[in-house]
Amino acid sequence: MLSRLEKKAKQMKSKTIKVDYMARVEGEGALYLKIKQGKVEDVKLKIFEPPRFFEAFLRGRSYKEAPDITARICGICPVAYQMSAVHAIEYAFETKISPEVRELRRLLYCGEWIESHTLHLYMLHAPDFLGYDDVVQMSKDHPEIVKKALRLKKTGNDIMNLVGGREIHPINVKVGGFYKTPAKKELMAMYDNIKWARDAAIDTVRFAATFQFPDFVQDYECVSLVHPDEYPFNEGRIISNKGVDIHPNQYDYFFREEHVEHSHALHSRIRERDNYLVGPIARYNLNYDKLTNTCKEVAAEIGLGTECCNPFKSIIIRGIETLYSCEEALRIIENYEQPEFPAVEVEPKEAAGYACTEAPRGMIYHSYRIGSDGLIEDAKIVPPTSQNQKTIENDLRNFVPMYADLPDKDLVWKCEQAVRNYDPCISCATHFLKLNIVRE
Amino acid sequence: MIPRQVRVKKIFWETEDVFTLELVSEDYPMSEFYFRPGQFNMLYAFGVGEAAISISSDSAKKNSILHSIHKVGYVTNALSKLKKGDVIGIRGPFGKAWPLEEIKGYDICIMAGGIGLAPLRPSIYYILKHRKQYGKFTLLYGARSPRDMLYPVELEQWAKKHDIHIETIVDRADSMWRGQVGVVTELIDYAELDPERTRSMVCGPEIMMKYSIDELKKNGLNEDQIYLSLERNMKCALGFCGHCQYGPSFVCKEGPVFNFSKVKDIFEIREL
Amino acid sequence: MANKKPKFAVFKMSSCDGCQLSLLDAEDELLELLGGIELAYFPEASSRMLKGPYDIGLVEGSITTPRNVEEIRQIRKECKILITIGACATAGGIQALRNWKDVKEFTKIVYASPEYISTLNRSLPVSSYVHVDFELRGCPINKYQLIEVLKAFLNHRKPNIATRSVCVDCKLKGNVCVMVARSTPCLGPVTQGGCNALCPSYDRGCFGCYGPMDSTNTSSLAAEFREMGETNYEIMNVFRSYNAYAEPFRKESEANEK
Amino acid sequence: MKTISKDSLDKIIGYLKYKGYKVIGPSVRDGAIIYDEISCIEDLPAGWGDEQEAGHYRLRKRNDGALFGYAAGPQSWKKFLFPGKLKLWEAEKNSKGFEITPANGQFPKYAFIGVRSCELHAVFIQDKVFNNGMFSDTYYNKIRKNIFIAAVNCAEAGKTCFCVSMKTGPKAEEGYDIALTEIINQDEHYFVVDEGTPKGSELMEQIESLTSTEEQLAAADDALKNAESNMGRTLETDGIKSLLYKNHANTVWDQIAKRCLSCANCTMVCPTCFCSNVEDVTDLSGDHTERWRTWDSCFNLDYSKVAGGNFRTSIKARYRQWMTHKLASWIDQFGISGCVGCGRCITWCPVGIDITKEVSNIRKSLKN
Ligand SMILES: Cc1cc2nc3c(=O)[nH]c(=O)nc-3n(C[C@H](O)[C@H](O)[C@H](O)COP(=O)(O)OP(=O)(O)OC[C@H]3O[C@@H](n4cnc5c(N)ncnc54)[C@H](O)[C@@H]3O)c2cc1C
Ligand code: SF4
Ligand code: SF4
Ligand code: SF4
Repeated sequence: MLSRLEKKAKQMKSKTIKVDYMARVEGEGALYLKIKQGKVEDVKLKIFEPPRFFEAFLRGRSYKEAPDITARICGICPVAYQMSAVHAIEYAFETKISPEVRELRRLLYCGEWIESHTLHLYMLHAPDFLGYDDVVQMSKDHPEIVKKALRLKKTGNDIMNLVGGREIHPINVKVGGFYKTPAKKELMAMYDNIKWARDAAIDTVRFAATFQFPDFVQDYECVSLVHPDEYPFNEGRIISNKGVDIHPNQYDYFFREEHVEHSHALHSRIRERDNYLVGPIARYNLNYDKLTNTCKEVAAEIGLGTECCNPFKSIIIRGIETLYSCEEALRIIENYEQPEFPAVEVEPKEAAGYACTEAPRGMIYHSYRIGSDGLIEDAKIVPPTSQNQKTIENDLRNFVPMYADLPDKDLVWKCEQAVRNYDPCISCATHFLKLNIVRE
Repeated sequence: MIPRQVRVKKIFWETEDVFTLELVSEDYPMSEFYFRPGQFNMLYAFGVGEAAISISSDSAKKNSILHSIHKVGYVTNALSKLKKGDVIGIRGPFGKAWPLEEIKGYDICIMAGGIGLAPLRPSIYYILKHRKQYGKFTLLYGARSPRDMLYPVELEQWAKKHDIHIETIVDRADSMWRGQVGVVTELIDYAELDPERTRSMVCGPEIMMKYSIDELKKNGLNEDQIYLSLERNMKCALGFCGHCQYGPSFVCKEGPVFNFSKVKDIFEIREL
Repeated sequence: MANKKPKFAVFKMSSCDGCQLSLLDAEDELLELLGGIELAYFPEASSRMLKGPYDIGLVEGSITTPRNVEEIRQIRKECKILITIGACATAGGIQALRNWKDVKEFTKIVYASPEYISTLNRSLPVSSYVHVDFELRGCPINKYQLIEVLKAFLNHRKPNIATRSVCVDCKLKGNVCVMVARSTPCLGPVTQGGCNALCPSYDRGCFGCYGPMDSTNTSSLAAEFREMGETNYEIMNVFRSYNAYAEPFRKESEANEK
Repeated sequence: MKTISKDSLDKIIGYLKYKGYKVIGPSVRDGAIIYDEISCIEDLPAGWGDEQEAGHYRLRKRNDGALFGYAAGPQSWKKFLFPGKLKLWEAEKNSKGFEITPANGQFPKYAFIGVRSCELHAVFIQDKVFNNGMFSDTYYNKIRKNIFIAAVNCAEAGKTCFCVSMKTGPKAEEGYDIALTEIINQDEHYFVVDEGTPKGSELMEQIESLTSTEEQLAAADDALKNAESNMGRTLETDGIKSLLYKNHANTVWDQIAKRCLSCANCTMVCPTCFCSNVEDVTDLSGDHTERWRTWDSCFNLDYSKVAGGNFRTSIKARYRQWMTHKLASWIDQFGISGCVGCGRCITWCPVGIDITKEVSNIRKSLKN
């Protein structure tokens, strides 16, 4: 039965929906939708986060400072930023890091993924599905779930704390390795808790699978790193399900950031083609076979299949990736031997370097040109959210007609939810996006 | 370092930002809080912290003690919010007292500035009570404004009922003020000091004390005839924390009351 | 504490979100903390956005756009206590590096169509525009310090946030000085403690992310760095990072420009 | 005097542990000799020496395997007797007001292995500080009462040492339970042990030992003489009190202030510095509160703050307070100098300010 209000809404021919300040996303964004006769006429995901010019002030700084400076682009996924910088610079200098350091770096990613995915999943996104304003409200009805979520999140932070020094803007990452590596016994001290976290992650997937998902399947061009032996964190080729298969040093050739009139924003797209998708769904679809058996079993148990094209289900995949990160962390800790040296010597030279890594919310690209004095001459950084922005808008375009008849309040909620599918991190996106200063 | 608990019997405002706490104890006999004029307590506001506060009541009154407190920061603010019946912590009394025994038989000149009258009030009570044992008794008191004057009613009563010469002065007058305007040192001529026979006690802001002492010296007092009470940052009041060091002295143990001759060499050294 | 829960708000200017995330990173204390206050406005965490006035407002981020200026003035009106968190809000943050450059030039480097960018010439701390009741340092802030500040304000006591050097924390922790024992340049002696001497604990020199301590002698430290073989350019950059526009660091970096 | 083999030291450590002591001794960590809990002789810095200068410290490999072949490191024993952070008490609100509970004090029983003569003197000095005639500090005294001290005589002085000037070394004269002198020659590595207290003798009864021979005693004497003759620094103490009191306006202070960072490192490493601060912390509800004591320093700006202002805003005034206190007013306060000549403040000052040199600069300034 449609309520009186809804009936009334249905009769309305056109309306404009504005969300001046998107909640539960990282950074400041606004949403503007113009709907005419049930069809989306205009959609803008606006970003009014002020620009911070990172690429500009990386110029003239020493390569050694890059991991610390780039971390400050985003407090939500600093590891992905500093690690992409480090990888790009090591590529330029042809630095060969030790296998132990490589493993530790993967461990640091595990920490960030566990923390960031859990944050998004439980604190930012789950309230949408369950109808709460926030996790505090949710905790009143589901105290045990929230407590568990917090402990799971903390497990990720513990890893970042130990390996990186702190959870936000870690200080231990450097070109060539780390400043200091942890002792095996320090890592082992976390082991049991991570085992607990693995079980909690399984519960998380099952929990997320109970949500109601709109029947909304899209045909995406999924892009992610693919590595022959592992689920991608820190390296691999850039692959898409529609034929891209390149080394990150070719990124600039295949991907373009374009200026789109209506939103004054740079949208990434694949050259000669269109928008694409990065993030958990893309990674899952392209790397399913690299997941651990437990991940596959749990995915099968909840009936997820090896491919998923419903963006709303990204919340489940975040759960699976959290599970993967726990298992990967356990594997790394089991095999860990503290290396003799925390870092290898780095020899700067005049060169260019490129790297992509996988932030929790998707692939990130960094490229640098460095002078023989070790000073950065040019830098380019493409964060995941700006790569997804066009896809987000497309989703809205296709999604809104399904619900155009809902009362405004509910429609707004649904739209916000659709944006939150992407765990968009506007703080980092904006350093590269144009911003529209007119706020509607 | 562990405070004892006392109860607020009364709290009343002396001026806009100075209030007086009357404290009593149920757990200990009040005799345990016996003090000598010039000594101070560390008052503890629950969860906020401690402040060194001089005792400003009559040391002969055995049933409660008074503290007059200038509201300047966190602790003093918290204390100012207390209500009758509230409990605070207290440690003390600490420090050296005014030399009321030694100066018996002499003329007494007290110079006080602002809140500096509070630590001197117990001495005034004492001298008035033992009036015969002292010579001429003068109190010169300066405040920022008439409204900042401490104990105005009491000052009037003293002047009326007792053998004490009181002169007051304010930095800035208001329309109601009929008295003098200026700084406390300007009052010294009224005291008509007999330098040989006089002992002086001074308390107030450090700069006020400096000029008062200059003035007393000009009037012929020797350095050892002048006593002053100093303020320093104080954390423990036990001589451990180091904060209140003043040259070779710890203000909490060797002070706050000093004979000026003891500190004269360092009194004018800046930032000591 | 009063019976009525204090209304609490978190605002964001120009920043990386890290400092407000610190609040959500306090997993062990979060529920207790949020239980003790009324979360009236915290868009990063909640869809509920209550109107002011607020009892306590936290502001993250520096003032870099005309819009920021407008907002912060409004926020000040609505918050009884205004606390700024992080290097951006207390010193202008890393984006204050623009303060030495021509912003138009910077805009061109990053954006293809610079005409759409509206920003002020300088990135300044919140206190340059409105009165701030307490400034919590750090890039990012330390979550335990944040909780301490909130506890202190809720209980009307002095926040136990020391303003002295990182060195004191190092010594309390039992660290061996990286400058004396390894000749690693370290900003610890002029930087405010609060991070629990994190970098020296990880065998690297402090790079000053908590900003200048209460009384700095940067020129003496810079001279020591020079002695250790750092060039003026390097010294300039060392002081010109996350708290670049905090006065003592700004002056020292400028003193080493050539 | 008794002579014990090097390995007997392990037995001493074992015996002390058996007696319930927490045994603290030197070991190598992060490129320096630090004091921490040790469990056996292997934890000691065998074959490590150091190289110290103003603002400079490096470990140096020795070729003789000496266990105590280093000079004073960055830490001192004060961290055990006067911990950097200590909970004093906690309190809970209740219907009557509040209830205070003293921090349920754990007072470990420490055995200190390797206390140098200057460090012993530093402990004597702090004894006076924490028993100042009017009050005595509970925590300090409870710990102090129970410590076992195994002193070690210095066979070699560090480059920043000046205990001879301060008359605090290099020979440990009193206040120890046992004192060791480490002797290493071509084919022997042994200790000459002096028993200072019955507690020390009781321990030595459990340890295999021989009466020291004339030769061994002579070797121990030589070791001390060697240390005495190669003191890295000297400080002229004659009339030091009036020198500093009278020179509060000397321009040398301005010179120092140009370099001093007011970072407080010197006070943190000094074995006699005793300043502390208190912090009151509360939980969120405000119903539970704790009082903590932490190390403080006269170099910290807040230290001399009062509601009406600050008594020492300039770095110059703070350095002057520190040095004048150490070398002059300390004598008035406690009848003894506050400096034992260990040289830590010189080595660990990031910009290498040298107390001995500054005293001589003041003296020189008077001659000009
Ligand atoms: C011996 C003695 C007697 C005193 N008698 C009185 C009196 O009778 N009436 C009165 O109103 N005031 C008196 N004072 C001054 C009073 O102690 C300070 O004003 C009070 O400590 C300020 O505390 P607060 O927390 O309210 O101030 P805040 O300014 O909030 O203090 C904040 C911080 O400043 C520092 N601070 C400021 N002043 C002092 C201080 N004097 N000692 C220690 N720390 C300080 C502390 O670090 C404190 O935590 C006396 C001081 C001394 C030393
Ligand atoms: S040591 Fe310095 S740079 Fe490192 S975290 Fe602390 S304040 Fe920041
Ligand atoms: S002042 Fe310096 S040399 Fe003297 S005891 Fe202290 S640290 Fe050692
Ligand atoms: S003397 Fe040296 S160690 Fe001491 S405060 Fe000054 S710079 Fe720091």
